Amino acid sequence: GCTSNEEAPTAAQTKAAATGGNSEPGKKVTIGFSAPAADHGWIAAITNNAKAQAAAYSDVELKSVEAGADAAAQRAALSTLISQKPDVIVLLPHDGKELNAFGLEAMKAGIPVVNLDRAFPDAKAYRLQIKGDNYGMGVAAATYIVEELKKKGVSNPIIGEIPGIDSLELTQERSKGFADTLASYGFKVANRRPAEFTADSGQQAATGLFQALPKMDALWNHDDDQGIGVLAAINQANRKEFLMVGGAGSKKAIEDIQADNTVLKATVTYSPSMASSAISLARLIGQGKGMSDLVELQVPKEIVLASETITKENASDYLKLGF
Amino acid sequence: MSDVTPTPAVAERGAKLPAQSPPVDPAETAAASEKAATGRLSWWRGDSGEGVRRNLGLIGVLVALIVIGILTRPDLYGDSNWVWGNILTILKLASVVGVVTVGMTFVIIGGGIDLSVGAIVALAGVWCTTVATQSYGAGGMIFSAFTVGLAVGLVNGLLISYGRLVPFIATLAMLVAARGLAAEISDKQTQVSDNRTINGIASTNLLGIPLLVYILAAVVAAGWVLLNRTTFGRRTVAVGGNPEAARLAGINVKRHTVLLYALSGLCCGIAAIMLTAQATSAQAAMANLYELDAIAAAIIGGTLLSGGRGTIIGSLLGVVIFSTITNLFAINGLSTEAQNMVKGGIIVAAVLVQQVQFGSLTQFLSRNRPTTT
Amino acid sequence: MSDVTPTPAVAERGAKLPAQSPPVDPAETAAASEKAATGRLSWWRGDSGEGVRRNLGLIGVLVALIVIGILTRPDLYGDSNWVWGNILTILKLASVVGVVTVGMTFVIIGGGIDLSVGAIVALAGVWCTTVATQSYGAGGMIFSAFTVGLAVGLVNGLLISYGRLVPFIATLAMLVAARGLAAEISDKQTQVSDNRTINGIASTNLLGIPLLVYILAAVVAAGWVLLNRTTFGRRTVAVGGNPEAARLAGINVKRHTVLLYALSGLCCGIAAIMLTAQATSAQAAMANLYELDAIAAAIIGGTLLSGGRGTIIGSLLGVVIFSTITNLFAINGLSTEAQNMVKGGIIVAAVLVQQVQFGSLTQFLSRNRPTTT
Amino acid sequence: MNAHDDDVSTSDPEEAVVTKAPLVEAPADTVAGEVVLRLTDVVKTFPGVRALDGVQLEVRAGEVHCLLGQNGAGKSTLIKVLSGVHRPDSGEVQWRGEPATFANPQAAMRAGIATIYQELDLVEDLSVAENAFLGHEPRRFGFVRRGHMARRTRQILSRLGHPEIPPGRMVRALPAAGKQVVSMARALSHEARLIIMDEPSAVLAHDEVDNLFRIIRELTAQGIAVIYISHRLEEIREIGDRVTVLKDGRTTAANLPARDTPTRDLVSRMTGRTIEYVFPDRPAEDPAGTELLTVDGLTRAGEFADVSLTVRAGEIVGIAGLVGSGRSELLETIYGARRPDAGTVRMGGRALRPGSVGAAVKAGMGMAPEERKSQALLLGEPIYRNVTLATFGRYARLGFTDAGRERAEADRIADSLELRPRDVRRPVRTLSGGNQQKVVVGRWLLGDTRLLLLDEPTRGVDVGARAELYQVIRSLAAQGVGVLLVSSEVPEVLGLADRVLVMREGRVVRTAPADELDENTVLDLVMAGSLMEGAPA
Ligand SMILES: Nc1ncnc2c1ncn2[C@@H]1O[C@H](COP(=O)(O)OP(=O)(O)OP(=O)(O)O)[C@@H](O)[C@H]1O
Ligand SMILES: Nc1ncnc2c1ncn2[C@@H]1O[C@H](COP(=O)(O)OP(=O)(O)OP(=O)(O)O)[C@@H](O)[C@H]1O
Ligand SMILES: [Mg+2]
Ligand SMILES: [Mg+2]
Repeated sequence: GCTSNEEAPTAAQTKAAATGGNSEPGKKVTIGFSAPAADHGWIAAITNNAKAQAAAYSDVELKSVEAGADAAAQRAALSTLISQKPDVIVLLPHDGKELNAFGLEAMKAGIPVVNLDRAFPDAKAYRLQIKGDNYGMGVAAATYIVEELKKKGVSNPIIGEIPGIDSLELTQERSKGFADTLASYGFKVANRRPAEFTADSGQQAATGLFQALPKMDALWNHDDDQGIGVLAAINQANRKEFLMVGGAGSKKAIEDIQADNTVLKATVTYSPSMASSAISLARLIGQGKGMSDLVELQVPKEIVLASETITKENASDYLKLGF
Repeated sequence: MSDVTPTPAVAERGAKLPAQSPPVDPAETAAASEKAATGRLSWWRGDSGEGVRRNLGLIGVLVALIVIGILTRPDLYGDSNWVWGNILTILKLASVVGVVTVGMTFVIIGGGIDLSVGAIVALAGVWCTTVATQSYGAGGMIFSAFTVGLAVGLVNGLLISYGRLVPFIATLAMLVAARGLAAEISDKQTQVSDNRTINGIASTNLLGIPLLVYILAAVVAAGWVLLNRTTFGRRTVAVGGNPEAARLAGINVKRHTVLLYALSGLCCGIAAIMLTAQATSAQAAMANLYELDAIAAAIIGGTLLSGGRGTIIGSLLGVVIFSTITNLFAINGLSTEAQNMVKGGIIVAAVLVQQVQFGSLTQFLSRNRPTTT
Repeated sequence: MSDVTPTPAVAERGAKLPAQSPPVDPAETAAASEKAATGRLSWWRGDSGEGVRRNLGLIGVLVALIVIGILTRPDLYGDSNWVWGNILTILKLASVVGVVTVGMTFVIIGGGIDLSVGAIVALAGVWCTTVATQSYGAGGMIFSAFTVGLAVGLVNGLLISYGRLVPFIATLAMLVAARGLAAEISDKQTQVSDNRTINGIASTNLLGIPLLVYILAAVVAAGWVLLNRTTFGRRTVAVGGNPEAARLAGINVKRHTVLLYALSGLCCGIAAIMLTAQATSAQAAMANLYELDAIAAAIIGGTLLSGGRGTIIGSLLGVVIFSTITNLFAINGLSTEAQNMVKGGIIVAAVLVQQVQFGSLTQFLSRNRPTTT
Repeated sequence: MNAHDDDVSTSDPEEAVVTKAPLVEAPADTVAGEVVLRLTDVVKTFPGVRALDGVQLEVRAGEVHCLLGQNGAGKSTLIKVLSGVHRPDSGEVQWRGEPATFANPQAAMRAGIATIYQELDLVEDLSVAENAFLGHEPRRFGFVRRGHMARRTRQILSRLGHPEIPPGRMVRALPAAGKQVVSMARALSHEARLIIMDEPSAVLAHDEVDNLFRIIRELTAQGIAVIYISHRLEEIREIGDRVTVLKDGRTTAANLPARDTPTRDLVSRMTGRTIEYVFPDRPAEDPAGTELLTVDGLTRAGEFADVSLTVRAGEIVGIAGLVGSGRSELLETIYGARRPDAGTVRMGGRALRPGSVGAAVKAGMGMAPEERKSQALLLGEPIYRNVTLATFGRYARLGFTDAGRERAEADRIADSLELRPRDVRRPVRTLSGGNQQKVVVGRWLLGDTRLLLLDEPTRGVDVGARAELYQVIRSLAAQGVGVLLVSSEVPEVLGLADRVLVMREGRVVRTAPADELDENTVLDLVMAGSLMEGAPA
């Protein structure tokens, strides 16, 4: 889970390598992997999942470099990676647009690039792109909130939002999806206080938000890690008049939803399991194989993971995917 | 002069001088009359009028911020319950950084700087929320947070004093290393605190005031006494103001420096417990950039970055001003970018206001003095 | 004294003293011979060698880092092509921060500090990649980046000089405000640069060496000349080392301070173009915490945080050391947490090595001197 | 000279009368040149202090005009007004016949006024040449003409008698006297019509002072006017032409002939009373106290070698020597501020831990170091906290300081040293140079110091306070305190000390009771020494 108080968080998110023809050991594949420094649970899960998935294959060697502080540093790290001649590169870029040029270079040099999560604008810059659906997260959260509010018969709801780091494009997309969907029902966000994907920043952002909105009907918090702090703030402020939706789908959040003793009623997924899939598919690309359930001979070019809504009803299904 | 019989010339000057230089400022004359009355200055009055005036300037800035709040959100400020709650919220928000800033103020007055405070808070927080530590209960958690803070501070101090590293570099290295260690210990996960007592620190109120605010008040009071009324504080000022003079006056500058960083580390340990309680969890990235907040608050509060001067009250006011600004933005729902642009302006304005306060006072006095030619 | 004829006593001392103190270092022996010539005790002791020795220490650290690289990845270092490519990678990585650090070095030597450099890079980068600016082509983009950098630097300088704000606070306010403005302009989006010329800056090689490295070299060379060979540079040392003396010598300290921050801003403008070219895009969060990198590099390179002393070469070495460390971690695939812990240690070790270099030299010499009693 | 009557403040009949008398006898040759500078009723106030309160001054081309006055009389403030550092509140400055105001130092320099300030104003990390030409570097297109600058610096240094100082050397590496030479070089690097010297001799030893006088004579021979400030009356007699006396920011006497005015007159105009400029009597018999300090074979490579000495309780031991003879280093090593290479220091028979100031202080030592600003003072802190810097721990209870007691003690010291202003809550920064020095020395008059190490204790201290200080030192000795005194003024060492050590080039060349030595013997020992080396030490 998102707490190290629990064990082997990644086990459920990696796929055992024992089923199907594709898992048969094949040509040896060296995969270069790069993701930003893990300073919070979701990115940590990405790296851990990638490593665990690679370890599950006997024919995969994973060479990972941490991306450093920013896009420029990640480029430098990637050039040291390229100089070690990997067969495929899997990367979660700091920023898709900033690393687009790198993708082009690597592809031109004949190294297939698997891009995770943050899209390259240029289709020639990647062989495969696996994205979470940030905009879709916002849509899902808003849809759930709107439905719940309808059930309660609230006509002019006060809705709060606690995004993550506000300067990131992914935050922008999430907020846009949220705002667009609310707008289609004539609702709007009353106040949004960004946090930094950490519990303490979540607590402080939430405290500020509560001060600004003495009454609230619903709250969307983009990230379950910072949600720990948001829930703490809710507790400390003694507020329970609203419903809260989380984001990403951490184990603790799913447990809270299942227990149904907090204001957290749902969370919309953005699963780090995409890293495991990326490694599996990178291996296939390296070996020139296709996905065995598809008719096509090669791995497809783009996969967008759906953002699902976890509620009390389906929580038990998702528990094993919580990170 | 003392044994000269008053010649006409002297007498004349004696009569002239008071007319030429009227009472300089209220504080000084008050002090002078008190001195005359009791033979010594009153216990509580600081010696440095400047610090007091500067703090008055800061309070002026604070009032201005609140007035802006009232003007922009009259609806909220109309509700006295809300206002009281908001004041407590601001103080609660200020409490963690405030405790860190007290330690930082000592370090800066002592001629150093501590860039590792945020990292120490994170390391202490992570350390005290591991499964193993939590099994010892609240006492064990508090003990381990304090110990970790103190120990890291000691290492900082030793590196700087005896390793002769520049404070900036030593504590920067510690920042990096401590965050790394915190990530290692927590396996980069957010560690939830299950301890009710600890978590209760953030939600307990006494007489309607949050426990966190009491802790802040206690640390500030202790810091004030330590700085202004103890030999430790005097040494700190001496060590920061002129280390060579301090050394030649028999002060053990190296040992004192070690103690200063240890003190800062201890404050971080206290802050770690407070922050962990607030977030009911700890992680390696927590207390991000608190070093910047603490240094900025201390400097806005009048602490000289080069050491030798500063006040605890000023630092506290600095922290409260920053959290009032944040609060002002929150209740007005400003977007981050607008917020940042306005914040830069407010910081500049705040410092300028302090100076105008100064400048005008002295100018006013010199203008009022009858010109003599 | 200078006209004393060598009596037996002098001859005796002349014979005795050298035996007691063998040639200490070239500078000192030179002084000694001068002393013999003039017959009076020398007026000085070895001096400016310190900067040079410090830089030698830094080169030693660099060599040690490379040796560690060779030991840990002999496979890679076996390939001379790879080694050359790796060196260029390190230099390319250093180039942007390097340019920023040159400006920062001037500001710190001049007694200030500039926390806004990262924000200026971001603002200049965002400004020059707006659709409107891009429509003017590469020239327009470069012009606007330089102008924005210069203008923001000027504002910093004016606030500090004439607004009498503490540099730390003024540039902190600017940091916040400039990032806010950059977010506003870019609407928090990453702005892609479509300009081939600009993007080409990062991918062009001349004689096998990346253009970015040439730019870094040019800025460093210009900085060196400016600091060491022009009145501007010499006055910078005076303004930082002893502002009162500079003022008494008729230097316009305020105007000079403005120019220093403007220079730093201009360097940020150059860096913005380089970084934009590398990322083929710009956004408000780019160049995050470059201020810390630049300050740390300058200080590791021997610049005094309190001003009045520092070298451009030292700062360059500081930047290169940091990027070599990053590279070392990358080729060894270290995890961030291990990386951070090790990095803290390396920083401390690097500074200690420089000191041992110093200390041991003098100690070694004094040990070798036969004790006299 | 005839204008002089109007110059002097007429508000004080008594003083006006006194100033008239010597006028008549003023030799004509001292007033030859035209008047280049005339100050009328100049006033300058600082917050709470009226530093200049109607000053008159008249300086002629080719003369050495001396300014006399007690510490805090306003001398430095006056010259700062002249050099464009401060702007006067009121009054008139006439420069070469024209009314002038100097908005900044550059303006004053351009007008031809160069200044050597009381506090060294050098940049440590610039070279000698760069310091000499700071602010007006010879340049081409913004580039410093380094060769040209070095050549001119070398010329100036040769003219100053110090061709051995390399222009490229960092100023940081020079001792105090060398820095003074560089300061002078800076003044000479301008084409100045008037050169102002604020206590230039305070950090110079005897031979250097002679050298300085030679240069001053050279300057005046070229028609350049010099304003010279010093607390050493004998210097003023030797070099000065006319004297103007300041007291409490006002001119109390103007244009007295420097050579002929009786000392008594000068002193009474400065201080408002007469002071016997003599040293306190030595006790009739030798202090037979127990041995307090025993230094044995103390050595620090390159600074001093094999120094052995003793100080008994109640004894004043003086150390004479040239600048650079290693006296300061010796004192600092005894005090534990530097670690010796060899040798021991014992207090009352017990060896002190080498290199530990704490141990020395605990054993009862106290030291007033040589450089007050960098080594002794917290400039921003109030006077009383500076006075009690070494002793506040003793007045503390359980670690809590006792500010009232500290202020009371500081008040006592301030009284006994005639500190002005007397308010001990003022920041030390605002004190005049000499008063700052009193604070430094006063620090060790508190507490139970058993051995006092004084390094140039009277540097920059005026005659009145100097006499007080001598009294205080003598009475401390009478109470059984041992004193080890370093001074570059030989008469001071001879007059105050019971026993004198003469140091040259890091070695003690002679130890003798003070009354067996006279000034010339000591000077010979100290300087030309080589011929005397064989003499019994
Ligand atoms: N910057 C300042 N602020 C406040 N007071 C000052 C300042 N500078 C000088 N004073 C005061 O002005 C008076 C004159 O000082 P000044 O330095 O001119 O004395 P001085 O005659 O040079 O004495 P000394 O012989 O000790 O150098 C003193 O009372 C001093 O305390
Ligand atoms: N800054 C310095 N760097 C190197 N050597 C120095 C420095 N200052 C002094 N010395 C050397 O130390 C020795 C003693 O110097 P110093 O001038 O302090 O002696 P002193 O007898 O105390 O003279 P005074 O106190 O009159 O200035 C000399 O050999 C001198 O060259
Ligand atoms: Mg003076
Ligand atoms: Mg000396």
